[in-house]
Formats: sequence, C-alpha cells, structure tokens
Amino acid sequence: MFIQQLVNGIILGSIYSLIALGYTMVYGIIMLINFAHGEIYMFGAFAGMILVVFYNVPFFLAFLLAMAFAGLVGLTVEYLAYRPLRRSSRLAALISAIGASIFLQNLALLIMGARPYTFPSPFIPKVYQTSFLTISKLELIILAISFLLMFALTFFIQKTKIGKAMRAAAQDMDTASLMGINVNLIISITFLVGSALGAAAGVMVGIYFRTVTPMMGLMPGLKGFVAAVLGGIGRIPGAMLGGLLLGVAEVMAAAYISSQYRDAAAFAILILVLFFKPTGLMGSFMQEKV
Amino acid sequence: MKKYRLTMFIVLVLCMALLLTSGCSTQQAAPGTQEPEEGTVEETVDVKVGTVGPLTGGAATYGLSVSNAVQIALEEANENNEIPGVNLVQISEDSEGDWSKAANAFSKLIDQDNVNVIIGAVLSSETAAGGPIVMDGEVPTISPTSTATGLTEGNPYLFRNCLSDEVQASQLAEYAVTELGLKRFAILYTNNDYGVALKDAFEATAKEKAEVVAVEAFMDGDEHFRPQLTSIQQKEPDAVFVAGYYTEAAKIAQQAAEQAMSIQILGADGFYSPVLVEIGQDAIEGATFTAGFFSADPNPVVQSFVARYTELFGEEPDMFAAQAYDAARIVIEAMKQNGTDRQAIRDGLAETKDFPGITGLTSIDEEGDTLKEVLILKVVDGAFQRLR
Amino acid sequence: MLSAKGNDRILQVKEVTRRFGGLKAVDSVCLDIYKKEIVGLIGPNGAGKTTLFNLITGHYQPTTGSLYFKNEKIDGLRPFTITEKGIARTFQNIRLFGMMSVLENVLLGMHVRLHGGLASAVLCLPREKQEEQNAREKARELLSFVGLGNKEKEKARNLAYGEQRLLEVARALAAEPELLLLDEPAAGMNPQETMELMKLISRIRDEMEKTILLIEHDMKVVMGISERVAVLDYGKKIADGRPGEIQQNESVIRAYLGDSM
Amino acid sequence: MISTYYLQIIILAGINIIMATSLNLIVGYTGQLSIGHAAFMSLGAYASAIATLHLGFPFIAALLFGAVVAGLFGVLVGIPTLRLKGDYLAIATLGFGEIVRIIFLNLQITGGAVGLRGIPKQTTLLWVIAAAIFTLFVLRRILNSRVGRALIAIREDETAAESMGINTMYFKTLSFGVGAFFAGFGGGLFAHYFRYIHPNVFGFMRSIEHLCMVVLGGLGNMWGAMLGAVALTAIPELLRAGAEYRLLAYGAILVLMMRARPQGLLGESEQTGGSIRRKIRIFSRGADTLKKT
Repeated sequence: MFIQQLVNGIILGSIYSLIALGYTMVYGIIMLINFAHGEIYMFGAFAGMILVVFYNVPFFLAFLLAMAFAGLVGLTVEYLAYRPLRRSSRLAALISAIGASIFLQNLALLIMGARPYTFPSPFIPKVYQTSFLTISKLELIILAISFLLMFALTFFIQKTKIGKAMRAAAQDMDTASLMGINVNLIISITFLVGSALGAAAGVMVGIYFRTVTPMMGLMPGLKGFVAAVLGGIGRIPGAMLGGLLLGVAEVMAAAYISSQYRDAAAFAILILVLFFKPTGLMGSFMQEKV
Repeated sequence: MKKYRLTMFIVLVLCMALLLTSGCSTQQAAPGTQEPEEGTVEETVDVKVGTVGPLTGGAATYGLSVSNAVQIALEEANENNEIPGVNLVQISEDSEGDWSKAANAFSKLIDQDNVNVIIGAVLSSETAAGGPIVMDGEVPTISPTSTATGLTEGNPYLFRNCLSDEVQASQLAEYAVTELGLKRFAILYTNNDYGVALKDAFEATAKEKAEVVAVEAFMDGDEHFRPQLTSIQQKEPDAVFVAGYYTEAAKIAQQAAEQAMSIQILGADGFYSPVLVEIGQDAIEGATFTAGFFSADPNPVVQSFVARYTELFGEEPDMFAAQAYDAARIVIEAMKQNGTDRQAIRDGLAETKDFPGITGLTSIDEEGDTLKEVLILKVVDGAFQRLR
Repeated sequence: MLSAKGNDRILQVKEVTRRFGGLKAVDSVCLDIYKKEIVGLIGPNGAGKTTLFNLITGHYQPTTGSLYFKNEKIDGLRPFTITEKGIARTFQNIRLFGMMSVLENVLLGMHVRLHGGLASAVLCLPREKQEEQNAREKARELLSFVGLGNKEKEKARNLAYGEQRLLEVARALAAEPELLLLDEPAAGMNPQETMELMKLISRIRDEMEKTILLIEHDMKVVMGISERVAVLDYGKKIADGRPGEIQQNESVIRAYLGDSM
Repeated sequence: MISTYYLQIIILAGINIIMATSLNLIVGYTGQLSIGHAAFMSLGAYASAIATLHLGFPFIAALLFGAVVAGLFGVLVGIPTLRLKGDYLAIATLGFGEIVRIIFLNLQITGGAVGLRGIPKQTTLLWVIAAAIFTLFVLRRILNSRVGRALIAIREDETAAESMGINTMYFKTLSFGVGAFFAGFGGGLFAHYFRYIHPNVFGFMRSIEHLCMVVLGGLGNMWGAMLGAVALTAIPELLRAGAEYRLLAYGAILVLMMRARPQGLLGESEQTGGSIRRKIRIFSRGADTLKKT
C-alpha cells in the first residue's frame, strides 16, 4: 500500500510541478505572483476539451493547440494587467493579478456555464497490475508527458539562446537590457512558455479527472503556488521538486494521518519546511547585504 | 488636510452611488409575462419571489439549477394565470457560495425588493445565515436543497423541500444489507454538512446490521481521491457509500476503475444528475442511490418539466432543479390557497400536505421539515432505473 | 601602566576571522581601541573593512575569534543588543528611513534610550508624553549639532546627499553610543562638505567625548583627523600606527599601488 | 429610518474597516506580507461565539475574549513565521489560515461542517462604530509612539532598524499580535451580527479580500485602508444590478483601479524614493572606483 500511495502522490505531484513551473518562471523574472495562472490552466483545459469534443481534433494536436491558446491568454494578461504596473510596487501588481484571476474565472463561467463538461479520455482504458502496484495507462502517459515537458523546459532554459537570455534577465533586468537583451520580449516569452505549461497541466487534469469547469483552476492554482514556494520560488528545479513533494505529502497525509486533514497536513509540512529552510528547499541562501 | 478632504469626497461619492443604484434594483420579469393575455382587462399585481443561491463560484452549478427551475415554475403559473390577477416576478440574487454574501442577498430581497417569499438558499450554510434574517423580516422562505439537521427548527418562517439526510441514508443502508446482501461497507464522505449528516446516519444503520470497515473524507471540490480509495481498497469492502454530489461521485467511480477496484457504489440524492453518467461513463454503471426525483417517471407533470427545462437550458434537470421546481410549486399552491401577502404564504406553506410534486408526495411538518417518499435508483446502461 | 591601558580599552578585536565560503574576508585580525581615540581604518576595496564593521556590530558573526566591548564579550549578540550596549554606526550605502521625517530618523536612533511600550502608548500615560517631548528636544539639539537644524520636517529621502550622510551621523549619535563607527562618512561629499565633516567628527570626540572608528577612502580625511590608523589588506591587518608612520609603511604602499610594481 | 439592508452593509463596512486597518498595521506599516488575516478573524469569531454560548460571557467580554485569543495566536504564529521574508511569509500565513479553517471544519465545539448556529444578535451599528473608533484610536496611538516608529523603520529597512537597537523580531511579533487582536475583535462583531458562523467564509479568498482593501486604499495609510474597506464592501453590492456580470466587473475594476493608481487611492507615490536611492548607489560606486584608480 505504501508504494501504491507513493505512486499516487508522484502522479498528483507531477501535475502540481507543471503548474508550479508557470508560477516560478514568471516570479523568477518579474518577482510577481501570477495569481491568474490557475485560470490560464483552466482556459487551457477548456481549449483542449472543446477541440477534442466539439471539433474532433486528434488529442495530441488539441493538446498542442491548447498550449498555444493558453500561451496567448497569458501574453494578453501580462500586457493588460501586469505590464502597466511593472514599475509599481509588487503588491499593486499582485492585486491586479487577483483582479485578472477573478475576471477570467467569471468570463469562463459566463461563456461556458457552471455545469461541468466531460473531457473523455482519448486512450483506451487499460490497467497494469502487480502485487503491490496498480497503475493505469492514462497515469503512465500523464507521468511521461509531465517529465518530458519538464526536461524540455530544462533544456530550453539551459541550452538555448532565449533560455540564457531569460536567465540573464532573471539575474538582473537592468544589466540584461544593457547587454542588448530585449527584456519585454523575454518577459513575453516567459509568460508564453509558463502559460503553455499550465495549459498542459490543465488538459492532463481534464482527461485524468474527466471534467472541465470554470472553477477548476482555483485549488490547483493555489497548490501550484505553494509547490513553487516550497521548492524555492524562482528556481525551476525547485518547482519540480516542490510539486512532487507536495503531491506525495498530501497523499501520505490522507493515507496515514487523516483524510479530513489532508490539506491541513500539506500546509503544515510547508510551514515546517520553511521554518528550517526559510527560502524553500532549493532557494539560495541569501546573505543579507549590509 | 488636502488628503483628508479627498478622502471625505470619495467616501461621499461612494455613498451617493450606493443610494442611487439601489433605487433601481434588478427586477427581471419572468418571460411570458410581458404581454398580458388577450382579453384580460383586469389589472395584474406584481408579486415578487426572490431566490438566493450561488450563481458564481464553485457551487454555481447548483445555484443556477435552482434559479432556472424556479423561473420555469413561475412562468408556467403566469402563463396559466394560476393565481388570478397576480403576476409572479422572480428576483434572483447571487451568494457566491459565501454565506455572508447570502445574508446580504436575503436582506436586500426583504428590504429593497420587498419580496413576498424567498426560495432559497441553496447551500445549508447560506440558509443557516439567512434563517434569522427572514425570521426578523417575517418573510416566508423555503429552501429547496439545504439538508443540514435542524435547520428549520424554531423558525416559523423557514421551510424546506428536500429529502432528509437521516431518512434516506438509513433507508439506503437497510436496502443495501437486506436486498443487495452487502456486508462490508466503506464510507467516503464530503466534509460538509450534507456529507457529514449522510455519513453519520448511514454509519449508524449499517453498523447495526453489518460492518463499516473504513470511513474516509474529502473536501468540497476535491478532484483527486486516489489516496482515500487506496486505503479503502486495502480493507476489502463490498460496497462504498459515497456521501457527496454527482461530480465527485462520478470522479470517484472513474478513479476506482483506474486502480482496478470493482466495487458496488452507493449514494444519496446528490447523485441525481445526468452529469453523473456523462462523467462516470462505464465506471458508474450499477451505482445504486436514493433520490426524490426520477426524470423517466411517466407522470405528465414530470415529463413536461423535464421537456421544458431541457428546451430552455439545454440540459436535463438535476435533483437541485427538481426540488426547486417543487418548492416553487408549493409556494404557488400556498398563494392560491391563502393569498399572496407574506403572512398568508407562510401559513399556506405550513399547511402543505400531500402536495403531488415531481419529487413525490410532499408534506411539511410542524418544524418546517419535509416528509417525502424515498426512491431508490440504479444506473443501468447509462440511464437511471427505478428499483423501488 | 598596562592595567590603566586595559581599563581604557573600549573595544578589543581578538583574532577574528570571517569566512564566506572559501574566502577569508577578515583574517585573524586583532585591533584594540581606547577611549576617546579617533582611529582610521583603511585599505583597498574588498579588504574587509566593512565586514569588520559588520562583525563588530553583530550583523555578521565571526567564524573564529572573539570581540570584547568594555571587557564584555559581544560576539554572538544580535545587532540591536550591541547598539544597546553602546556601539552605533553609520552605513556606507546610506540606510536612512526614507519615508520618515528627519526628526523621526533621529528619534529612531534614540530607540534604545527610550522606554515607551505598547501599553503606555495606548493608554497615553503622562510619562510617555514627557519622554516623547524630551526626546524631541534632544533630537532637535542633535540636528543643530550636525547642522541640520532647519530640516527636521523634511522627508529623509528628499535631503541632499551630503545632508543624508550628516543625518546618519546624527541618528547614530542619538543612540548615545560610547563607540561610534563611521563607514565612509565623506564619500560623495564635495571638499567644502568634507572639511565641515572633519570638524564635526573632532567635535563629536571633544565635546561629546565619544570614541570613533572610521572607514574612509579620502586620505586627507583619515590622515587629518585620526590619531591612529589601521590598514587592512585581503582581510589581514598589515599595519597599525600613527598616520605619519602609516604613510611611510612599505607594505601599505604596496597594498595600495598593487603588486603590479 | 434606514433600511435593514443598508444597515447591514454599513455594519459590514465597519467590520471591514477594523479588518483592513489592523491588516494595514502588519502589511502597510510593518511591511510584513500576511495572507492569513481571515484566520485570525475566524479565531475571534469562534472564540467569542463560544464564550457567549457556552461560558455565558456578556457581549463586551466575549468580544475581548475573542480578540485576546486571536491576538495570542497571532503571537504564537508570528514567532516561527516572521523570520521568513516577503512571499515566503505570505505563503506561510496563507497555509496557517487554511489549517485553521480545516481544523474548525472538523471540531465538535465549533459545529464542524454544519457551522455554529444560535449566536445571539448583539452587534448593532452603535457597537460597530464604537469598535471602529476604538480600533483606529489604538492604532493611531501605537503608530505615533516609539513602537510605531520602530514598526515603520522595520518596513523601511530591516537591517538599519536592527542597527538602531530595534529588536526586529519582537516588534514584528508585536505588530502581528496587535493586528490579530483587532482581526479577532472584528470577527467577534461579525459572529454576533450574523448569529451564525461557518468556516468557509474565512478561507484564503477572504484574506485576499482584506489585502485588496489595504492595497487599494494605499499601503501605510489609515484613511486609505478605511476607504478601501468601504469601497470593496460597497462595490459587490452595487454590482448586484449587474446580475451575472457582477464578478466579471469586480475583477476588471480591481485591475483598472491598480492601473490608474498603483500606489492605492490615497497612497503616496514611491517612484521618486526608488530612483533617488538608485542614483545614490550608482554615485557611491562611482566614487569608489574614482579613488581607487
């Protein structure tokens, strides 16, 4: 049962990781908690569902199109709600992000209605069973896609020119712009990529849990944010680790402590980790400059 | 000093705005009432019926069902001129699923809109917050869906029209043991008043006659039930009683299938929605649950309601809609019998006896609670079939 | 003689080392400071001067070694405790409370010498009022002492640069320290302002009887007012003596002109 | 005679003024980002309700009891979490808030998921006005004292504050405790107005709403926090006319208001401060290099 629960946690955690990546990438560059990320995740899930169910688009194509669509939504939000506030206090931008989140959520509610939509799994259901572990084909695919996307992102950030520019901008935006990096473009790309990853998570959650609703972004959005902080916000490997850890912690709390206190236990672990590592698991230790 | 003046100015402007806009409240006349029937010369009086429920937020789907069903009931009454000289007007207020906002909505309906009767609220917490307000305002209120124990006690203005959690859960437990021959039960409940009441009642009855091997909880709106299901699977029960609503039930069934767990699923009236089968698909096949409403019921009233609802809103009504429709019908009946002022409606509601609703024969007891018969339904080939 | 000197010693830095990773920012430095001295601390950029300040004021903890203030061990104490004991400082990169008024900045410097707490504030005790009034008067005196008498209501961030440096000095003095640490007080000042600052520093020592340790790059200032100068290079103390001696010291000259010679 | 509905909105605005000004002490004046204010409100609400229902406290005593319980929790939570900075503190307080909510959802004495019913209605407009004035008076006294100066100094520059001899941990915890105390006070008024409490309105969205009030009004400005509280209480009610477009408009209004006045309605622009500081840093760096060569 322990191994089964561990695997349950890892699958849930891999989804949290994907959401957390969107938060952490944006945070790394403009120090903003992109509160609307959960809604972008929801938009991605809707886009995927509509393409598959109403237009019969093949699943993987729909998956990519949903990522692209959510990327564009992310860009728009950045342009309308965050860019005008880039030179303002961070809290002003945070409130603007909250406003954007409420707006997007209710926009989806108006357009799509409140009743949950079914997002049928595109794969033939199949379950693999061993004596200690049961896992379905769908879950294996979700795990594979999550890790594939995480590796692709790592490659993108580490090896490509744009990725290097992103890292430079994250280090010091002014210097980066002096070095001839178009900072606005880099921020846009960050939102594009982060939002696309959010949409990927949204589509996968859609098929995993079979439903898409306008409210689906709220809790996963919060959990993704928590995961990002847990790992050390602004740090990409941190987001991956934080997501996995949060998923496993939640599942273990439900399994071995009490399912009533599932989320409470997850948050308690978060606070405990922060108590010992005040900047998250992989956050750099900051020596205060005096 | 300048800052101070600016502050006062803005505060003043806001107050003015508040006063101005509250003058023009949102009265949407139910369609179908715009043109009075030909030949009727007599003046009609508008009687306002308020509804309160979540139209936005996570519980919006339930609130919208209620608001939609009430709209149909009022339209029908207006079309058929059921209460001569009276035109029923619906005023629908949003609670966001937040009971303090629901309390604001109740106050607004009572004081600003001057409604004669309120149908709502939807969530038990909302109705609990509204209870004292409608009692102070002496406005009869009937909740179509709030099942929390004792909600209407000691409040002569608060009624409800829903199955009692205790009754349906204990009847289901009994049926499961005697008719279905199940012996080992697990309970998976949503941690809100609805789920907790069902769990307590089911556990009590099931323990007398059989065994309850596992009790697990989840939160409203959760999507991931694998850890709970894994724990339950370990205990090898014959059946799992899911005390929650249809979306969650369908997901639980799907995720149980995901881990090769074939188990009898039991549930309560919260299961009743076409969404259950849409999302649950094969996994929900065979699930057995209690309900107050059954859309395949040959009763013509049921059929005409289902047809009209589906035509207007593009989906089949769920349990919330059915109960709200009945609640509105009971209100209309009370108006017909007693008159349309607040006190008359209250007395009419209190006297409701054997009302033939789409959710069965309904009587209201002295505490304002409903007595109804409980149906037992089963999912067979993606449709609901009546077992009892 | 020795014991007399021991009693006079206000600060003792004993074999203090501070590492940052592999780097020894301060490397077994010993330094004694005696009452009413003005001691200059010089060295090339990155020599560890500010780090030594931060070690004295408790912002950093020494990796090894210890610090004594009036024969009392102070390493391991938090900065606010050290301030309370009587060491105050200014910052190289001015750290005023920009949104607050000049007067409030000085009142903040007085924080440790005032006693008003939550209860007395809420209850408007007369004692609190009296204390606050006295504090304001004293703060105004200090402001005129450093030459900012007419600026008390302005926001600190709106002061001219040289004035901000002076305000930092006034704020540090407000804590009634026995030892005052000044981190590049003349940086960014014009020659006129620098002259006045030198006078001010002397007056602080003579009239207020403070002991002063200052970091300064401007050799005119250091050599002009210090009675003793200590030189740091790569974290090590390479010289300690009267200004005249230091100017002749070969290793100091080498440190400043670099190994390129 | 004012209608019950208006009275209710005014009372809620009054309670929100208490919530927003007390949060302003923590966020606006001390500079510590907290997203858990609703948790302290719920602690005060439940503690005072239980004091009234089970211990037979008179109203004023129940209110103070709730406030003290919330304040104590503020201190207890503050001690471990206030070491954290910025967003890490924010998320820790958010986590604490969720933990409190879930515990209340599962406890017997709080009515669990059913909520607590039958609290007597004792909060009146007069009480709320008196409570708001009391809160503002106390906060103003604190801010104009040595304690308040220390809090603002911590916001401006924590390291420099510590150098002034300010025990930053002590004062941050104090600020957190006082803020929580008044949040609990507001919670007690809330419970005794609605006569019913359920944990679900004390979730993180409520804390965020409080934060919006403070930022919208202008950080570190008590008039601003009051204005923000009144505005964000009134706007959703005004928007009731907008029916299903209500929250859509609410979200848009938040974005537009921040775009129009990023420093908040009554906040002071921080632009100049930042640029001066940056100039100084460049300047002193320049001076260094000049002398070195």
